[in-house]
Amino acid sequence: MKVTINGTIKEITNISHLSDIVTQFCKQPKNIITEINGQIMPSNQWSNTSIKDGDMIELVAFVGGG
Amino acid sequence: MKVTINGTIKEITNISHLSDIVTQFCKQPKNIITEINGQIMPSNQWSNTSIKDGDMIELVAFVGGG
Amino acid sequence: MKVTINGTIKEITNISHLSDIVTQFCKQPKNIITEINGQIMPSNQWSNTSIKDGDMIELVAFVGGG
Amino acid sequence: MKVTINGTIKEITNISHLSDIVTQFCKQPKNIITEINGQIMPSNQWSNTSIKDGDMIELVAFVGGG
Amino acid sequence: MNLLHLSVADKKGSMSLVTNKNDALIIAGQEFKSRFLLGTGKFKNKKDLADSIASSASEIVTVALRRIDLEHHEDNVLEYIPKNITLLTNTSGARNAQEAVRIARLAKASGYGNWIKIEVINDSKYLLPDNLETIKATEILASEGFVVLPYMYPDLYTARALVKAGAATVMPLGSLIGSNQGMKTKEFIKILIDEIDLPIIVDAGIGTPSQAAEAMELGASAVLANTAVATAGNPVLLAKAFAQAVEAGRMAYLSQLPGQRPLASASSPLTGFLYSNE
Amino acid sequence: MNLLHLSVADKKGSMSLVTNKNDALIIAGQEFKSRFLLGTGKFKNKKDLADSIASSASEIVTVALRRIDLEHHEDNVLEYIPKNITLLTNTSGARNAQEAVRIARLAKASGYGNWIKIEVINDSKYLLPDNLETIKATEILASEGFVVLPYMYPDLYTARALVKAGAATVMPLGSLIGSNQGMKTKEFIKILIDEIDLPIIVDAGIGTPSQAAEAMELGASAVLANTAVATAGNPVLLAKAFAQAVEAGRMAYLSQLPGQRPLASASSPLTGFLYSNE
Amino acid sequence: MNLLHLSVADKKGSMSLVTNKNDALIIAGQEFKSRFLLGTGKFKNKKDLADSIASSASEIVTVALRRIDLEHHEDNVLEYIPKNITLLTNTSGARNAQEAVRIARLAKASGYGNWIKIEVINDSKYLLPDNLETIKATEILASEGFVVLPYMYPDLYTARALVKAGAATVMPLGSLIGSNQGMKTKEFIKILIDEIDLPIIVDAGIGTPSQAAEAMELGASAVLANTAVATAGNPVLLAKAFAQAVEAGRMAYLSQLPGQRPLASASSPLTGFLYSNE
Amino acid sequence: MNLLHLSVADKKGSMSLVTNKNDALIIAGQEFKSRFLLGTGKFKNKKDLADSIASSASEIVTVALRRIDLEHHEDNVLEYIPKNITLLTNTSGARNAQEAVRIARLAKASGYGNWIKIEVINDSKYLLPDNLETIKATEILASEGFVVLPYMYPDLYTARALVKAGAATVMPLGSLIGSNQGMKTKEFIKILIDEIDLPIIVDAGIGTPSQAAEAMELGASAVLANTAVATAGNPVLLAKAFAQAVEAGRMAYLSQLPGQRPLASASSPLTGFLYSNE
Repeated sequence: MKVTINGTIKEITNISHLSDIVTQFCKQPKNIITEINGQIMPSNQWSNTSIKDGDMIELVAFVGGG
Repeated sequence: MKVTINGTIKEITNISHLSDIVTQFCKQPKNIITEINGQIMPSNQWSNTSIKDGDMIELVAFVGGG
Repeated sequence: MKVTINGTIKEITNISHLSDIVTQFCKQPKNIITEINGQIMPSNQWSNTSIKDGDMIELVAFVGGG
Repeated sequence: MKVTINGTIKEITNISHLSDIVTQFCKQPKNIITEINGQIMPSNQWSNTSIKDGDMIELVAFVGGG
Repeated sequence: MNLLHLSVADKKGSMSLVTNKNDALIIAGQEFKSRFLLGTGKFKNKKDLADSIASSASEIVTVALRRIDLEHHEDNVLEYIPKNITLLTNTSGARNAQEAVRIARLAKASGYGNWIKIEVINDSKYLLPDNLETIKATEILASEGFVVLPYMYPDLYTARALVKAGAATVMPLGSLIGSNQGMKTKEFIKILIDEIDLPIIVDAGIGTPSQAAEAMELGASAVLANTAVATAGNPVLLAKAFAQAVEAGRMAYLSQLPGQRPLASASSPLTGFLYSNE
Repeated sequence: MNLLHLSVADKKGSMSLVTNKNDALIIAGQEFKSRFLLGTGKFKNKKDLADSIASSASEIVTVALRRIDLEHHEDNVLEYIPKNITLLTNTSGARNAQEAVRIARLAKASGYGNWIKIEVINDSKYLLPDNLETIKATEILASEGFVVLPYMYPDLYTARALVKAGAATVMPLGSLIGSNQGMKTKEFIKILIDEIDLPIIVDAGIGTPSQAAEAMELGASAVLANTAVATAGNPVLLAKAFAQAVEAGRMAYLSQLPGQRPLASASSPLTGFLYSNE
Repeated sequence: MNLLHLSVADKKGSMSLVTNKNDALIIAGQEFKSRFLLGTGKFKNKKDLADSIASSASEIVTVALRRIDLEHHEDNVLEYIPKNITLLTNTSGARNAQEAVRIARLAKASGYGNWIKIEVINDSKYLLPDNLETIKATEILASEGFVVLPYMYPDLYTARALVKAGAATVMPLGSLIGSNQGMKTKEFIKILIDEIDLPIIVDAGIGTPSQAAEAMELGASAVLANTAVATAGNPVLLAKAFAQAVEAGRMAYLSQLPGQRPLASASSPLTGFLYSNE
Repeated sequence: MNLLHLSVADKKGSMSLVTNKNDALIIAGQEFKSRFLLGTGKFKNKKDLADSIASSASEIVTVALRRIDLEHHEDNVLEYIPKNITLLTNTSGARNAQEAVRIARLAKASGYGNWIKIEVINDSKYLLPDNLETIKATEILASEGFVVLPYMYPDLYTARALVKAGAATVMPLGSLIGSNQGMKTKEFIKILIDEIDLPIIVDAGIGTPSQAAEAMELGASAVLANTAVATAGNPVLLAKAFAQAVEAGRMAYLSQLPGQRPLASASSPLTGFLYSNE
């Protein structure tokens, strides 16, 4: 299955829900914010949000800024 | 007949056209610009523009400005 | 006897020493500094410094300054 | 004969007067000003000013300046 | 001795200069003791950042949002910011109102992002804020319940529009971001201070504590700095210096500074000493 | 956390910026924590003066000498100055070196006056110090054992002569006395800071805490203010503000402020967010 | 000797600084020798105005429109302006785009008013231009064939919008109208000069010839002044001074001024003279 | 129309601002039309120098003296300076009064050197003039019949001493030589203009025509520039620009410039138009 994560196409396996994406791709998963197909997805919904081929996923975090 | 000239109501007599207004009210008639009832009226039309009771007339001139 | 105190000629009576001048003329005698005839006179010398007619005396104090 | 010209010791030959020094050492002799042994020497005196061993000569010119 | 009680004058002419008991900075109903906001970008390391937040005693710090790097581990900036501090997420990266709104909503989804510094920049050379898009974003986000602090180019009409749009403060730039040039817009920030009934927070270009103090003396409600602190030799010490200068500038404002005078005026008495009888 | 330990650079290039453990100001071998000197002239009342000395935490305050008024009672200014404070008597009123020397000796006779701020002014309009007479007075008084702090017009050659004459500090004017215009002589004070191996104390014309902080950021060792404080609406609060701003400026200097930049430079990351694939 | 031929550099990096043979100012295809625009308001008498137009050699002068006074005779300002001069009618009095458009159309009806300086001011205290309404008015009037010179607050995004709207020039304010404070907006006018492909004419607040020259040295295409000239002791002489300073500033710009340097640099040779052998 | 005849005010309050028929600059009894003095150092080639003298119409130019180079041919600078121009030889290289006197006497021996610009510099980093030595040299040379124009650091007492020593003008520095920073000493030059009854010629640091005009507007009698002109891309054009700006600044001074105002003031009539009855 192919999905786009932060603009890059990734071939993923063993993944069924958004929570799996976060676990697998976020080296530092705390305070991560996600969008799936342009929709913001709160963290309490990750485990029941299914991933399907072609999904556009954004993984966003807080960084230093002025 | 009553008309409003530059915001002031004036009782006028012996006046039939806009050209009469200009002659009578502009102490310095050169380069005067007129509006009648919100419509700009070029000077070549003054003599065939009739004045009727209640007309709103603006008489405008160039002045120093920055 | 006449002496000059701070530029003003004063007729004085009942005065024999500089200490009397300070007592009589300084409404606030603490931290006063004196000169007599251009000579600085420390406070421990006041009581044995005689005053004579024509002496030039300066009475100086600390004030606010920047 | 050795003279010092502008701080440099020079071995000179065929030179008897200051005018010879100017001719020989100034590539551009106009408006040159000279000192000999700390004494300013006007140009009208150059031809009767003898040079002797050990003389200290300054050759000075106008340059651009602010 | 509460020195503030001695203040009597007022910028608007009617109320006390100190509008509340402890001269707190009030934004959206929330009180802050500190009037110095610290940005968290560009620090050489997170230890310096954490120590600078501590030394500055700032109560509001800005952060940004960014896509995570899928290949490398990145520190979570939030772990270096104490919980009691108000997080102010900026919308840096947004080139128009719509993008700013999207970033703000993402921030909110984290549970931390109700306070938003709107920053809409559509110019990669000068990084100037786009006032028109900033007004639009402010309007949308304020209506969604965000506390909106728009960063703007100090134009009076824009500031008025921001008030109308529901902004919680107005944040005019002092000079170009990161330029450390101070208040090149001083005359126009002064106009905002005099005319706008919201806290004015001077942001961008404040490069030294003296410049920060000057903004406060002018009547600004607070100052934000980042680049100068983060790129100093000793950021932790400079953060403290900024905070202290901001406080000093505030006190000076409240104490009613005398103005400049064209001529000299003696501070010591010049007459009556030594030579008056000569 | 001792923030000062992080400082490494140095104005002369060889030693630490902090030349002693607590970054004390050292004048004539005596250590001071405070780098803000307060003048005592022009206060509306002596209570304000006493409270301002307290709120500023100044350790050196200036006073003047004057003939007493034979007709009216005058307060003794010394009674409002705590005993642990170093009294710095100025020679205001002196029009030449000789008069300055006379005033200094009078001060010494009081038992309080070993520290002298030389102030020779022969111009009643601009109140500018006469550098040449100041050098002469410095030479005489230093040789008599006074601790001499000459107030001067910031001329490099004069400063060098003052060092040679035995001055304990050099006190260049920022702008005309009482004008509150700040450092109109900034470029030339900077030269003194860089070239003179004595504490440089900026005196005269410093009208706001931000100006005082700016002098310290430039590298001045201390700042003296009087008129601005004494004539403020709330002198006690402003005295505190000055002291705090001077401290902030000192910390900024020690933290190695980054310089000004001609162009913008982002404090938030601008790339890699949201629209890189659009 | 045509000094201009020696100029080689260029502000955009590709063309000559002088974009046409005589370095004419070109607005809407029309060439002007003079880069100084004179306003006609506030003159004490019309003779001074006429003489000032002559002494300045201005080729573009601004005028305003106003309702005539029905009770008193007023001079016709046009009689004091030579026929060969381009009349630039401002829209002063307009508080929004619609009113500005109405004034422009009235001006056009006179046969003199095809060139319009848009001035939309909705603030009676600071008289600041409303950028948003100015853009709207520019768009409408440019589409009707007017030559539109909008007066604006120097905001880069607004300037870009004005270009798009069809403006013939952009006229940023230097400082508040009539304040004579010069270019308080210098940094931001410089940005317009660098980024906008239209003549930049600095308007408002230019109070001295030296300020006008400074604007030209920065790269402005022209300068407009009114208040300073009209209210001077000798307006006729000052008008000439302004014109000459604007020319001088233009020449300086074309001659590629060297920049400022932090340190001294001798103009006379310092070595090799007199004491090298001492 | 002689515009000057309209001038009525006066810097000292009693005479006309224009103290002679054609507002000539008068030094040592000699009249000059031009108030711009050009230095001749640092030009890339002598052709540029000659053309710059011509384009500037300067009537006084400075030169220096130096030991000739025994090995290489050097151009004679005097051949590029027209005979009708007054040569002003500086004493650059002198580190004290004695050396300055020696250089002046050498210059005189050439038959060209009766006019001397005293320049005593004992500091190779900032190239600041030594005021004390300058006074001494002025005294000696004035007594020997030289026309002495001392270059000095703008200190009022020094200027007074120079008057007493017989100087023909006083030449205060604007900022460090060659720095192009303009009048960093503006406040103090103004004091000299107001207090000293000799022509004040601003020298050193004047880097742009606008800065030169500013000095003239302040009331300076003339301006000298060198580095800025000589190092410009087009020195010949810039020399002309400087001369023209100096003239403009002089006219502005004579026309009695209005001062700065803190607030806006309309130049167009704002009332009575269009909406008064709305």
